[in-house]
This record gives sequence, C-alpha cells and structure tokens, in this order.
Amino acid sequence: MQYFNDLVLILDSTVRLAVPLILACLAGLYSERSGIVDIGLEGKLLGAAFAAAAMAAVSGSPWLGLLAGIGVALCMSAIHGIASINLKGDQTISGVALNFLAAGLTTFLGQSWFHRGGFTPQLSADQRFNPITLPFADQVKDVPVLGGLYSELISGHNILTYVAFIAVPVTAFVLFKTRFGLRLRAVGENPKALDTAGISVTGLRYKALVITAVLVGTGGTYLSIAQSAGFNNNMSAGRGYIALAALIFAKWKPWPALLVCLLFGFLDAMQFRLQGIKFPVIGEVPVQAIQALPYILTIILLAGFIGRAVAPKASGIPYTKER
Amino acid sequence: YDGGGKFDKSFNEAAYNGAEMYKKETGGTYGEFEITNDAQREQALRQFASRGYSPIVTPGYNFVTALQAVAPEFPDLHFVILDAVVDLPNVRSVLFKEQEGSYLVGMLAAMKSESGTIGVIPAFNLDLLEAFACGYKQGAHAARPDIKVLETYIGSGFDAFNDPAKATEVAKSQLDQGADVLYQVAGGAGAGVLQAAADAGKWGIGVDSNQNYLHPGNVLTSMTKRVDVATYNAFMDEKNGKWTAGVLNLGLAEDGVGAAFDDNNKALITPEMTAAVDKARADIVAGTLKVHDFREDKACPV
Amino acid sequence: MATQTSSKQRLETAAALAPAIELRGINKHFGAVHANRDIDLIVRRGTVHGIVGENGAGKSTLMSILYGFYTADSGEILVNGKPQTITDSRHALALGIGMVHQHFMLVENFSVLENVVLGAEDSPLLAKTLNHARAQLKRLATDYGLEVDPDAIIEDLSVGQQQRVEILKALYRGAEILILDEPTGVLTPAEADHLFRILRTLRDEGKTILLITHKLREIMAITDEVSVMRQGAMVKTLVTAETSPPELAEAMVGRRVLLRVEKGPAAPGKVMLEVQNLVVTDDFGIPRIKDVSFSVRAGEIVGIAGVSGNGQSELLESISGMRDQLLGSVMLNGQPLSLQGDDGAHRARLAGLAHVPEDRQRMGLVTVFQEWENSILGYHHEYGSGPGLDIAKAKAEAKERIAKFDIRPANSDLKTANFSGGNQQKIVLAREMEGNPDVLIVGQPTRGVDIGAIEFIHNQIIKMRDAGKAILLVSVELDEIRSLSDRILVLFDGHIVGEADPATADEGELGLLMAGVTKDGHAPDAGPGTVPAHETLIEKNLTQMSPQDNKDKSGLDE
Amino acid sequence: MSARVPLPRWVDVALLPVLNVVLAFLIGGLIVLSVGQNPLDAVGYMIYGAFGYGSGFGYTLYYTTDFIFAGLAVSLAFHAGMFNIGPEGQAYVAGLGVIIVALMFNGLHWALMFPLMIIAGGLFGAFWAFIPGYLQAKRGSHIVITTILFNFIAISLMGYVITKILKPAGVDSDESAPIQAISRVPQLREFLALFKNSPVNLTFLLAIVALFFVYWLVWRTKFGYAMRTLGRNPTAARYAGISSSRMIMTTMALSGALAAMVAVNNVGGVQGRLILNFVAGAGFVGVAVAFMGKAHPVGVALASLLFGALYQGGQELAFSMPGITREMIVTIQALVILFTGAMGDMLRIPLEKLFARWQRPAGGG
Ligand SMILES: Nc1ncnc2c1ncn2[C@@H]1O[C@H](COP(=O)(O)OP(=O)(O)OP(=O)(O)O)[C@@H](O)[C@H]1O
Ligand SMILES: Nc1ncnc2c1ncn2[C@@H]1O[C@H](COP(=O)(O)OP(=O)(O)OP(=O)(O)O)[C@@H](O)[C@H]1O
Ligand SMILES: [Mg+2]
Ligand SMILES: [Mg+2]
Repeated sequence: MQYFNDLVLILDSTVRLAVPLILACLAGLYSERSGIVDIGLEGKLLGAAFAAAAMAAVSGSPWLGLLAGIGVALCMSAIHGIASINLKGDQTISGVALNFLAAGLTTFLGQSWFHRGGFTPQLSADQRFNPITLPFADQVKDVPVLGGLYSELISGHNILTYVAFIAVPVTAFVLFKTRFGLRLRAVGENPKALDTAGISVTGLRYKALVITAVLVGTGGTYLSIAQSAGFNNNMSAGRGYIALAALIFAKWKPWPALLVCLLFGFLDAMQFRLQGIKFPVIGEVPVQAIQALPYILTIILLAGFIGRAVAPKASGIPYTKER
Repeated sequence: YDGGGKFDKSFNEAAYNGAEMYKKETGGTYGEFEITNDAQREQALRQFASRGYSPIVTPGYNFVTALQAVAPEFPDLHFVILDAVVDLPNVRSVLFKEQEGSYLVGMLAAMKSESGTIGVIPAFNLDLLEAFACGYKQGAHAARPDIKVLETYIGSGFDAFNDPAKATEVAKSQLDQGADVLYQVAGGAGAGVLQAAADAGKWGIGVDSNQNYLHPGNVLTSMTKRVDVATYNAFMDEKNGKWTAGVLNLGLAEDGVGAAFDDNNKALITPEMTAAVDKARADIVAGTLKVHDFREDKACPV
Repeated sequence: MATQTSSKQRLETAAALAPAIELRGINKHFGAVHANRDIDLIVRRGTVHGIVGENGAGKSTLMSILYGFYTADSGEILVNGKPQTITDSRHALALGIGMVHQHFMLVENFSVLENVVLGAEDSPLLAKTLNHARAQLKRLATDYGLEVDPDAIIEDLSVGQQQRVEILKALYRGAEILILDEPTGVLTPAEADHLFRILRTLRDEGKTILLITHKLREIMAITDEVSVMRQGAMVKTLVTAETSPPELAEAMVGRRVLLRVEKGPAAPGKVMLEVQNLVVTDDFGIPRIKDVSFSVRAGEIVGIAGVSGNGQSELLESISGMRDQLLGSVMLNGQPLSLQGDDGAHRARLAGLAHVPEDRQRMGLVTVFQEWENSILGYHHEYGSGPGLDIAKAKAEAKERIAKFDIRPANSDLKTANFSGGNQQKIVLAREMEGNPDVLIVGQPTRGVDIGAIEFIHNQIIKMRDAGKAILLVSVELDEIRSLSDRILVLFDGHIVGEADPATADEGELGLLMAGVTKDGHAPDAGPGTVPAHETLIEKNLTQMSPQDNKDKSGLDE
Repeated sequence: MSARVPLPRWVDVALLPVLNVVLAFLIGGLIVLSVGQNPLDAVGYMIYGAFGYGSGFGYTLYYTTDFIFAGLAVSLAFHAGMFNIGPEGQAYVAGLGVIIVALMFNGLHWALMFPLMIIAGGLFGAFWAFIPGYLQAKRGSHIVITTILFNFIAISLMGYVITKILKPAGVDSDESAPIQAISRVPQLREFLALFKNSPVNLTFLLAIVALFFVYWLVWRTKFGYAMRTLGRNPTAARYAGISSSRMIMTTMALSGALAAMVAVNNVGGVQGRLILNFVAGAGFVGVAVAFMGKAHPVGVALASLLFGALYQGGQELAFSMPGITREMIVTIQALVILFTGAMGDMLRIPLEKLFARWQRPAGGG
C-alpha cells in the first residue's frame, strides 16, 4: 500500500512534469506535419512563459496571461512563417534564431520592466491557474486504490493540464478524420499535390503554425503561471528540445507522443526520488548521473528503438512554385 | 556581481541591497557590473580599479583568481571579497558561518515539524550549499534526534539557480514524502520551493535575505546571511576612513548570519522555540557549542 | 486506316462548335527565359490534340498556364468560347480543365482514394467524402476501364497505375478537358496502348484531350490534330492525317533528323560482365530482382526491356554498387566484384565499370556544383596525388569533354543546374565514357531528352560498342532498346522472362514478354502488366493473342 | 532552375550579408530605444570598447578566437550536410582533455605543452562529436537532436568531474588545480604591449591557421570534394562511391576537434584551470557565426570578428550604460542570425529587381 501511494505520487508529479512536453510536442506535430521543422519550440515556450507571467502580474488575471502567452507564441510563429514560408529561408536557422531571441528579449525586457533581473514578480494564488478538485474527489479519497487514483492522479490538477490531455485525442481526430487533417498530412508529404489541386500551400502551413502557436503558448503559460508562480530566465530549460525528440520517437503520431512525453515526465519525477538513495551493488549514484538519465535514455531510444524515423517527406523544405 | 545575476533573490541581490542602503544613507554613488563569463571578472575589476573605484566589492569565491591578479596592481585601492579568502594587504576577506545560521533554522524546522520529516533543497551539490544543508541537519537533530531530513538537489549546474519550476517539483516530491518544513538554498529557484510549501499549507525557510514576507504565514523563517551588511560596512568604513584589510569571519556572534524573526512569522514561532534558539545562539556565541563546517572535511557528522 | 475517316468527321463536327480552348497571344517569361511567345492555339471540342516540341520548347509552361498553375504575362484564354482569366488550379478545375502532370502529383503514402479526394473533399469530415468517392471510382472504372484498387497505397502501384490515379483525379473533379504532359514517358508501348484506349473512350464521351509527347509514333496513333512548338513559339498546327513523322521532326528541330540509328553488325568478344543468380531488395526490403543471371560480352550492347517498376532500377543500382545485393554474384572481366557497403560504387569503378544512371538529376549530378566539379564525380580520387584535389587538371579535362560532346553552353564554371536536360545528360555521358571503362551500364539514356540530343547520345553509345566495350542498356523506350541492342533481355517482375533478337523480334512479341506472357503463353506470378491494344500500329501482331486478354487483366492491378 | 537573374557574386557574398547585419542592428536599436536608452551612445560605447583601446581590442580578439573555432566546427559539418549544434558540449568536454595533459605534465614548457593540449583537447572534442556522428551514420538518429542532448549530458558529466574529481581539497570554488604559468599558452601581450591585460593568446594564431586549413580542406582536397558532394546530394554521393557513413563520422569528429580548440583557448590560455561552464555560450555563437559566414572561412572570420566586437563592446556597454544588460547582446545576436541566416533573402528579391533592370539590355529577354 505504501509503495502504491508512492507510485501514485510519482505518477502525479509525472503528469505535472509531462504537461509542457505534451503541449510542445503536439505543437511540433502540427508544424512538422505541415512540412515546417520547428526548432524554435524552446524559444516559444520561453517567450510565452514570460508574456504570461508578465501579463498575469500586471493584469492580475491568469486568463489574460494565457492570452498574452499565446499572443507571443503567435508572433514568433509569424516570424518563423515569414522566414521559412514566404522567404523560403532555412527553417532550422530561423528556429535557432527564435530561441536566442526569446532567451535575450525575455530577460532584457523583464529587467527593464520589473527591475528584477528578468524575473517577473511573484504571482499570488488568484493570478495563477490553481488545481481544481474534480467532483467527489474528496468523497472517494478513501476508497482503496481507485479512490486514491482518482483523487490524487486524475483530480487536483490545473485547467491547463486537462487541456493538454484533451488535446491529444482531439489532435488524433483532426489529423486522421478531417479534411483539414488530410490536407495537413498531404502538404507535409507533397505540397505540389495540393497546389495542383488548387489548395494554397502557404495558407495551410500558416494555419498549422497558428495551431502550433496556440499549443506551445499554452505550454509556456503552464510553466510560468500554473506550475510555478512567476517567470525567470531560461525557465524552459531545454523542454522544447526534449519535446522535439519525443516527437521523433512518436513518429509524428499523437498517441505515441503522449506516451513518450509521459515517459520523460516519469524519468524526471523519478530522479528526484532516486537522489541520495543507496542502490545495492552500485552504492550511491552521483546526482549528475541521475540527472543526465533522461537525456541518455532519449539517445538510447533514438538510436536503438526507433532507428531511422521517417519524417514527413517535405518537412524542412521550403515550397517553391517554380520547380 | 557573479554569474547568478544581480537579482538572484539572494546572494548577489543582498550585496546590491547593501550598496543601495549605502547610497540612500550617504548619497554616495557606486558602479556595478554583472559578469557573463569568467574572462570578464578580471576585466571588470580592472575597469573599476582604473577608474579609481574603492572599495571594490566582489561577491563569491569565483573572484579569487581574478582578485589575486588585479589587487596587487592597485595597491592603494581597497578590495573586498565575500565568501572567500584572498590574503593581500589591500583585500578584506569576508567569510560567513552559514552553518551556524542554518543550525538555528534547522532547530526551528525540527520543532515546527508535525510529521517528523523536514527537507533541505540546495540548487546543486556545491560545497558552499552543503555547508548550509549540513548546519541545518545538525540543528534539526540537536532539537529532535528522531527527525528525518530529506536532501534533494534541483539540478546539476548553476542554471539550477534559475529553475523554480523544477524547484517546485522537487519541493512537491519532498512534501509528498511527508516533509512539512522545507529549507531552500537555491537562490532564484528557491522561490519555487517557498511557493510549493505555501500552496501545500506547509512551511518554507528562506535563505540569504529575509524572505519571510514572500508568503506570510508559510515562511517559517529565513536564514539571513548579511552580505548586505558586509557590503554596506565596507563602503561605510571606506567613507569613514576605518578601512581594515584581513579576514572577517562573520557568524552569529557578529550578526553576520542569523534566523529572521518579524511580523510575518511571529505567529509561527512558539515561545519555547524562541527559547531553544536563543539558548543555542548563546552557546554558539560563547563557543560552548561548535557547529561543524562541511567545508573543513567535506563531510557532515549527521 | 479506319480511324482517319472518323478523325476527319470529328474535326468537321467540332469545327461547327465553339473550340473547347482558344489561346490568343500568350506570353510567359521566367526572368530572362521567354518560355512562351505569342502563342495562338485552337483546340476543338471532342478531339485529341497533340503538342510536340524539343525540350524547353515551352510545352509544359503553356499547359501550366492553361491549368492556372502559372499565370501568363499577356494574352487571353477562351474556354468554350468564353474569355477566362484562370487565376489558379482550382479555377481551372471549376472550368472543367484537368491536368495529368509530367511528374505525378500524388502523395506517395496516401491511398488511391485519399489522393483522389484531396482538395476536392465535399465536407469537413472525411468519412462521408471517402464513401462518396469510392462509389464514383467504381463508376469511372467500369465506364473507362480505369481499374485501380481504391485502398492501395500509391507507392505500391506501378507507374502506369499511378497515372490512372492521376486521370481519375481529374475525372472525379468533373474535368471535360484533359491535359496530359508526356504521359507515356514512363510507360511501355503496351501500357501506353492501354492508356490510349482510355483516352479514346474519353474522347468518344465528348471530352477534349491535349496530349504532350516527344514520341511521334504516338502522335500519329491517336491525335486528330497536332501543334508544333519551337523555342517558345508555336510553329504550326497540322491535321495529323495529313502529316508524317519526318515532317513533324523537321518542324520541331528546324533541321532534318535521322529517326533511325545507323549501326553495323556487332563483333562480340569475351564475356566482360557476368551476373549470376542476383537477388536484390528495394528500400523496404521487398525483393525486386529475383534470381537474375545474364552476361554481356565485349563489343556488344545488351538491352534490358521491361515495364518500369519491374526491377530495372534495382538491377542497375546493384550492379553499379549503389545498392547491396542479397544473393548472387557479379563478375567483371572474370574477377568477382564485391559491391556491398555504401562505397560499393567506388570499387565498381576501380574495376572498370562505368554507370550512366537512369535519373541524372537525382544520382548522376550535384546540380549546385559547377560543371567541372560534376565532370569528376565518382572519379575525384584520380585527380591529384595525395589529399589535394588537382582542380587545374579537372577543369582542363572538363573543357576537352565539353568540346568533344558539344555540351552547351561551353563553360566549365557554370552551375550545372543551368544546363538544359539534354546537356546535363551529355555531361554525365561524357564523364562515364571518357573514363575508358571496360563495361558501361546505361539507364534510360534519353529520358526526357529531345530528338536532336537523342540522335547524338545513341551514336555515342554505338561508338563505345564499336570500341569493344561491353554495354548494358536498360530502357523503357522499346524503340531505343530495339534500335541499339544486339541482344534483348526482357525483365518482368524481377525475372528475366525471355531473350529476343532485335533483328527478328517484333514489338508485339516483346510487348507480350514485357507483360509477363512467356512464349508458351502463360503469365508468371502477377506483376504490373497490360492489356493488348487493338487499333494501334502493332494491331496485327496482337490479334493472334487476344485470348490472353483476361489473363493479362488479372495481372493488371495486383 | 531558378530563372531569376542571379546576383553578381560580390553582392551575394559581401553586400547582402552586410545589409542584413545593418538591418539586425537597426531593429536592435529600436529595442534599445524602446527601453528609453540612446542607441547611438550604445553603438559608440560598443565600438570604443571593441576597438578603442589595446586591452579592449585584445578582448575582442579573444572572443573572436572562440567564435572562429566554434563557427568553423559548425561550418565543416554543414558542408557535409549535417547541422552540428553541439560545439558547446564538445568544447566543454574537450576542456577535460586539455586539463588532463596539462596537469599530467604540469610545469612542462608551453612550447611542448601547447601541441599536447591541442591533441588531447582535440581528441576529447572529436570523441564527443563522433558519437552523434556514429548514431546518425549507423542508426539514423537525428543529429540535431542528438547533439543538443549531448550538450546537456556534457553539463552533467563535467559538473561531476570538476566538483567531485578534479577539485583539489581546500579550494572552495569548483575548479581544477591550476596549470603552472610556464605551461600555459602564452598571452600575446607578452609579445605585444598593445594587448596588455587582455587574455588573447597564441590560440588566436591557431584560429587563423584553422581558417586557411578549413578552406583548403573543403574546397581544395578530395576529402572536401566528397564532403560537399554528400552535403549537396547524398544519392549522388552514393552513386560516386563516397561512403556516407565514413564521411559523416570523420566530419563530425573533425568538427568536434575544431570546437575543442575553444577549450585550449580558455582552459590552456586564459583561466589556466578547468572551471564550470567555461565555454559560456561560445559554442552557440558558433552556430550564428557559421550561418552568417555562409559556412565559408572568409565569412566565418568576418562574422566572428563582428561577434567578438559585439561581446567585448557589449561588456563595455553594460559597464558604461547600466540600463543595458548583457542580454541585449544575446538579442542582437539572435537578430543577426535571423536576418543573415533565415531571412537572408529578404533583401535579395528587391536587389535582384535592381540588378535585373541593368542587365535587361545585356541579358536580352
Ligand atoms: N519554373 C521555371 N523557372 C524558370 N524557368 C523555367 C521554369 N519552367 C520552365 N522554364 C524554362 O522555360 C522553358 C520552357 O520550359 P518547359 O518545361 O515548358 O519546356 P518543355 O517543352 O515542357 O520541355 P520538356 O519537353 O523537357 O518538358 C525552358 O527553357 C525552361 O528552362
Ligand atoms: N561567405 C563569404 N564571405 C566572404 N567571401 C566569400 C564568401 N564565400 C565566398 N567568398 C569568396 O569567394 C571566393 C570563392 O569562394 P568559393 O570557394 O566558395 O567559390 P567556389 O566557386 O566554390 O571556389 P572553388 O571553385 O575554388 O571551389 C573565396 O575565396 C572568398 O574570397
Ligand atoms: Mg515539359
Ligand atoms: Mg566550390
């Protein structure tokens, strides 16, 4: 029972840690399916996190914060779009640039606005997204197993968490069951086929970028005003890259993406517990080793399990009408 | 200021506050600079020196090498280094006995704890931070031998000072493991720890500056490390021509460290807690109670 | 023949109606290139109208304008008599204009059904659209003999079938006017005949067809009228029945061209290339070459005929060391050749084997390189001792070759992408031939190359043979195979199903072999095949095997 | 086959990049304005700080050294068709190699030590880049992702090695034991008074050599030819019998070795000991530099100098205009990458129109 509770708690923090990954990963899924590589996810997370925190701090409303977060992500997507869709520039470079831009501007503006070295003011409870207890959570708390699962694991997360988890089935449906999804997949594979069918490739790719922005913007918002209470420098801490890696394992599919992100979340959650524990044989493992574990595992998975992942054929290639 | 950045919510910021305090009281001015990479330490020092700034306060032992190089070049200027010793005629080295302050907050934590489990959360495993943690543990065990102290690092490098999201997660995991008082030794990221503790209706302990105000009622106390005072004094002494070189070792006796009590946490502290802490402080000051310093032998008795 | 009279009738009746399409003074520039200049064109309703012209004559451009893929700089377009400004493909489709592009516009990993509906979905949710389309396809299949499995994935289909999907796409969108850009470029005559029969049915249904091709035989076989383009301008429009291949060829090139290759008898020497029990799989691990054995002697050209997609690519790539072989051996000049590993091609070349790849752009050239850089591709290690690259030597040799092979423009520093298709092919050819190899493997040497260049390339290949080289020629152009080869091997579904002597064998016989129908008259396991035609040039040869019809059908859409 | 009239080469390689950089700075200026600072003063301070006085210039060159190596590392991999985002980590790990030999033979004269450091550092850096190369070649793992992850792993690894293994007893700060003066890479100031107090050292000359070496390697050797073939058209490379797996692994190793020289510059030349996070982002700047310089040595050299000036000038700026923090530099850096890299063609179309107008008569439609 004790172990069971521990497990539930670990899973609980797994969920919390996985949320930004899931949102970023799905965001990446839309843009890459449409043929646009988005290394810039990291920067968008960061930018959104900053905007959300700043707005929430000023306006006092987390919802306005969310809007601001999404807004900034949209602007960054727009830049990415202009660079890679209209100007046919290199998408990877554009993404890298956006990451630098976010890293620099967030701190720079934060400093000149709040004079706290890029930190935004601490947010009070009502400026943040707080856990919401689902109906009956407390009542069933004591029902063995299921009760615990429900009240701890399912209930008691903030709204954005639920958004993230709902986004997965929605994405799966959009991608495989709708006209938009069909075209999205097509434009990532062979844009010319769409163009000759009289559908605007540019338009479609921009739509994809918008969805990307909304999702990743939400992810960033989660970081700064749901998971923690305020923004601080580089708080995205590589999550955008991890999300991309996750996307590759997941072979650009929604459900696998969810699983992979949860796996990463789990690894992260575990490492806090593993610290300081003396293992049999090996003795105490240096914390650095434990902290590098997720990355190392990512690589092993990349190399071993999935081997060559076939990306959408046209991803990374700007579409030019003149052949 | 050091890599952590001027506004790291603790160490560097405290220095800054000290300087500001001086500015306000005396109307004197001062220059400042945040270094971005190691090569700039020496450079910045030299720039200040060549413009005749004095004293020049360098927070953090990372400046040792730079200072050793630059100080001799400007024998008639005064330098101050915090947290480290540079043995030069024109350098004042200011050390703090973090273990002593941590010892007191450790006691408070242990006495406050209802679950019998408390936690300490350093940014990453840095000797300096270990010193905090170690003092904390000693104090806790002294106050309550059966106490269980969890210790979890947030990250593995300086960027850990800037990841409150992760800090929150670490705090949550300690809370999940039953800890109900959390001592953060993580600069900027610490905010996340205090936040988590407050959200959970448990208690956090601030560090370096007095952070009790952050979540009144949920910050048990703060282990204050009066970098600001040290900085302030340096400036004042210079102004009043009372400058002295050599090593200052600031502990409880010198009020260089301590546990912060104010209106924000009055309600949390019971008389017997106060009593116990006062006694311990007295013993330490008197030297009858010796708090072990992790840095001496890289080990902690408890 | 019978067709001609009917053709005349059609033209007469059509003359009465407003033309399906009329172009007036169309101009199109691509920067400096004047791709179309003052084009006037009238296409009569219910007829098949052919368009011929050299590479770069402007055919595709003109069609793309008509289809709204490009917009003309000036000029007007009338559809069914009404002036129209066709802004984009969608608009063209709305006007009933459908196009089958030179390079297919299909999503490889989608099903036939998905490809057909793409862009023409009639509701935001797919399910409904797909069911509707499925029914439609059934109808079209029965009406026009356009059988394709709606759930098949495109990349599993033979080229011929993919093309049918393209036509289905157009028809599904209710196209009344159908444009086909070099549709037979990748088909064998047999497959082409099937296509043509479909086109005829469409025409008889009153649809109008615009057919672009380099093959005069096809023009003669199916069109009612034919227009000739040269250097962006419209030279003339002729009634097919009243013209002849030589006349057209001359109009295209502006000079007389030999349509036949002059070559003396072969003097085969010792066996230079010997392939034994070769088994090769494609990228997805599916066997494409299944136990193939043959040999090529010095001083002879062995032609491999076959419908594309029967393993030609894998055969070429494995022998030239680009693709690992599963089983079997390749002997060169008596020495076994080890080709495994991603540098197999290097070892092959060292052993004296040169390779003209079937896809010059994708394999044979680095188009962003300067010409001289491409003229050492694969041989760069021969330029300079030590690590340094002897650029001077490379450029010098490049210049020689440019002169010798009449490559235009004669500038070895020019970016290769700026050379025309024919000249790019010459660059590759020059490189591979000048390396003085013992064995030369040639794939699709004249694909997409115009008549003038074809003549030159063919002569070069003959020269090599007469110089005593062993040459393996793989081509889907049956004419080419027949006119060049000294021996013909027919490849079907990864097997060599027969050998023929070009002197005696006629197209019908070969056509059958290529369809997998061996002399004793049974088709091996299913593979891309074809249905024999009726009214074509090869009609007479086919009549005696009409009982095969249904069997071949079965082999049609596996 | 783009039919647009191609620009004259000098415009392509010189004018366009310059215009783009100017554009980047204009935007940067606007941002500075937006926080109520005077961009002109800012630029003034920057230029003075970067070139105005000896030690300032020395610092500029010191940064330039780092960026040239990192930039060349990215460029080299890029010519073989790979995007190596890992110089940061490769340089960091290389620091280990440098310090190991340095401490092993501590006290050895620098003339002998310098090459040793180059070799040892190079090997470590090469190794750290080789693994992603190997994974790409043999397992098809996306090199962008793997190199990024290797940066993270490097941080943990080095963090452990430095704090737990190399750190001598009795030292508070997290750093290795120091290298004796005699063994350190000599500072240029020892030869040129001009550079007094600045950390620029012999490694700078090594960087110059590296520039020529890379140009020679890429455009003048068989290996370079094979590399560019692979980069431009992998299928053609296979056709030409160029072993892509071998090329990828070798190129990545070389790339890592180049990045490693950043460690020689810092550990061997400046700090004289191994400290936490000594690379301080130079590896990432390399990415910017490489794209600005069109992966061409000449371009890389110019871009590195620009960024070197940005860094040193920025330090001066932050020093003299407290209102502007160090992040402003990162921002400008980002803008530069954006405009010269991703949006590099924004000005191309108008320019082409301009030149087309001249050429119409000549080109003859
Ligand atoms: N998108 C484009 N951009 C630049 N130039 C082009 C483009 N498309 C065609 N051209 C040029 O316009 C001319 C006509 O090209 P087009 O493809 O129409 O010729 P074609 O008759 O179809 O040749 P082929 O028989 O090889 O298909 C050629 O010189 C070609 O280089
Ligand atoms: N990005 C750049 N920035 C500045 N100058 C450049 C740049 N790229 C090229 N150059 C100049 O152009 C010259 C030739 O460059 P490069 O070698 O790329 O052209 P190339 O045609 O490939 O040369 P080669 O034919 O020798 O390979 C270089 O020596 C350099 O002076
Ligand atoms: Mg064409
Ligand atoms: Mg070149």
